Amino acid sequence: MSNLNKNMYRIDLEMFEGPLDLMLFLIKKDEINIYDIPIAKITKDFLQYVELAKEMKLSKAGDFVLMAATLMKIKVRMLLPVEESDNENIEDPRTDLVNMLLEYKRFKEISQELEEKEKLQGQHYYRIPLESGNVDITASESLEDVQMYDLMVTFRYLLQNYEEPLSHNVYLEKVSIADQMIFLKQKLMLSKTVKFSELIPLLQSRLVLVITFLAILDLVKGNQIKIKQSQLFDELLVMKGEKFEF
Amino acid sequence: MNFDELKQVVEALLIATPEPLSESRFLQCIDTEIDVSLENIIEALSQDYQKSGRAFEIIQVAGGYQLVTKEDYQIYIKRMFAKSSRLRLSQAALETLSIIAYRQPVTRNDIDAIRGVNSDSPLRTLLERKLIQIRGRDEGQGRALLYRTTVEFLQYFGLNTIKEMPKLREIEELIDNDELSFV
Amino acid sequence: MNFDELKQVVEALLIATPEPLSESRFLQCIDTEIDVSLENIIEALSQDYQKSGRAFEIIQVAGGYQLVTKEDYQIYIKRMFAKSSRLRLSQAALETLSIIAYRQPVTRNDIDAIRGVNSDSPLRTLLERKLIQIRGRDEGQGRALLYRTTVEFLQYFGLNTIKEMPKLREIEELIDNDELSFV
Repeated sequence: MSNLNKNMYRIDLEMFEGPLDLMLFLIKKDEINIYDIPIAKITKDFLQYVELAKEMKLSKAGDFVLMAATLMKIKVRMLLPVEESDNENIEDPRTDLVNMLLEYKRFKEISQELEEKEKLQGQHYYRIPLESGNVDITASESLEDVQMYDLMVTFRYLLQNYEEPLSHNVYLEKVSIADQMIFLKQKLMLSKTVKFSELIPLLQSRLVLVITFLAILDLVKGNQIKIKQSQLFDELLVMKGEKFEF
Repeated sequence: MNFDELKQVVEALLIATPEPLSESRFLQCIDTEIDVSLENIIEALSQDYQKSGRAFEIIQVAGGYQLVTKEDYQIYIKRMFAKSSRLRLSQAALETLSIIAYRQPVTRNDIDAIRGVNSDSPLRTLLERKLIQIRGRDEGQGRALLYRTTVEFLQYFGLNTIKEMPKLREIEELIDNDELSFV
Repeated sequence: MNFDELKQVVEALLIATPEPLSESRFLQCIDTEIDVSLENIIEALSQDYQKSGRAFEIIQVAGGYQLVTKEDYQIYIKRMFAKSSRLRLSQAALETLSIIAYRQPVTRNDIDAIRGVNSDSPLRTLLERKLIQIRGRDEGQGRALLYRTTVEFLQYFGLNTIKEMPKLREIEELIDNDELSFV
């Protein structure tokens, strides 16, 4: 592509959501009748953007290439002679493309209206109540709404940190400081801060509690975790330290 | 319970609820027969707030009522949330959301086909923000996961029901009067 | 800003934040010099609320002020949370539920092994909420009890059968698409 052309097309390709978006832009720019798209010309224009996309190593480049191929296929089919007798039944090779463009445009319009609504509604702030207000709702519960996505993500996290045992049915009762250090780090991978009080019910015995506490002290010493308390006797908060490693 | 007491109960519920208060949930909470509707009580409360110059108001959203701050104070509240300010949705996320809102339940393939690009990343954003949810599987072959909008979606855009979505224009309308000027 | 305006700003901030509003955070929000203290404004607001019989009040907590419902309405609010259509779970319960959903039927030992901690307490919660059930025993030695999800679980997540759960492969597709494409 010549430098002149490059300047002509120095439009940030990232601003197009995809090939359909770019096509709509080209159609609008040249005031093209969407039912009679000059395929040869638009293919040429489109390809210049695709070249640019490749140069810019855009992640969407593949989708643009695919559309370019479709355009070229249509171009070829438009060149093929149509047999007189079939004339009425033959579909314009551009029909599918036109329908796709119109369908996409409908939703693009809606997304613009949604954006307006988002702006308007964003002026109001919803009342965000305390976790449970001053009402005594079972304290350990009520964190966040749980949806399928949360189940999926949580399970995946757990599996990443877990090695399937080679042989089954071996359960060591022993818990070491090292084990509990891993346990604490796992917790911190899942949420930014962990309340110490929330850990207690998870621990099997007083011995494990003591070992866990030693693990915390060890991690604090190594700067792997930090502990915060807003005031005396307040909740102990555990969070990642500067040298946190997992 | 007299009307004033009912008003106070509704107010307390509005202050305490993170989700819209619907008539049915309200009736479950008071657990007794009353001869006024929630709508009447909300109206009376709204008037109280207006008269006494409160900084908040009640809006009707997602099939219920919710307490929100008036828009006059957004500048101060924004400063309070300065660091964790709400991120607006990207164009890709808005497009994906529009398609889900109209075509739900819908598969990822259908969304990709309409947008002409892969929609994994906007889908993930929308799932994380709980504006959409995964709901069962498609009947067809492939049995793909199905996506739907959530109650949070309605709340986020201030819609009372999904029917309040802007109208999807007919294809003919798109052609007839359009800024695209298809000459 | 005059005193009444300040009162409204404070009220809006109290409505919008679940965290205590401290004097310093308040000053950041208004971003201008004033000659009254937050304490004075809070006092005036509290009196307003008391006079007009509001169902909420302002309390002083660690480091600031918070808007909460009055105790008189606890009973209604409790009912409201009990009837909530949304599922709220602690991290521990969510972890445990995800393991049971994907690995069922599964023993407590297997759950503990994956989570790295004892899961008695979240198991109890999930049983109470009827999201899981105990059905049958493990074939192996020890004949441990087996946990499974319930019909209520399927209903909540909009599944017809447990086979409709998203597969691990589908999760990865959605979450790591960008990273995977490098491989």
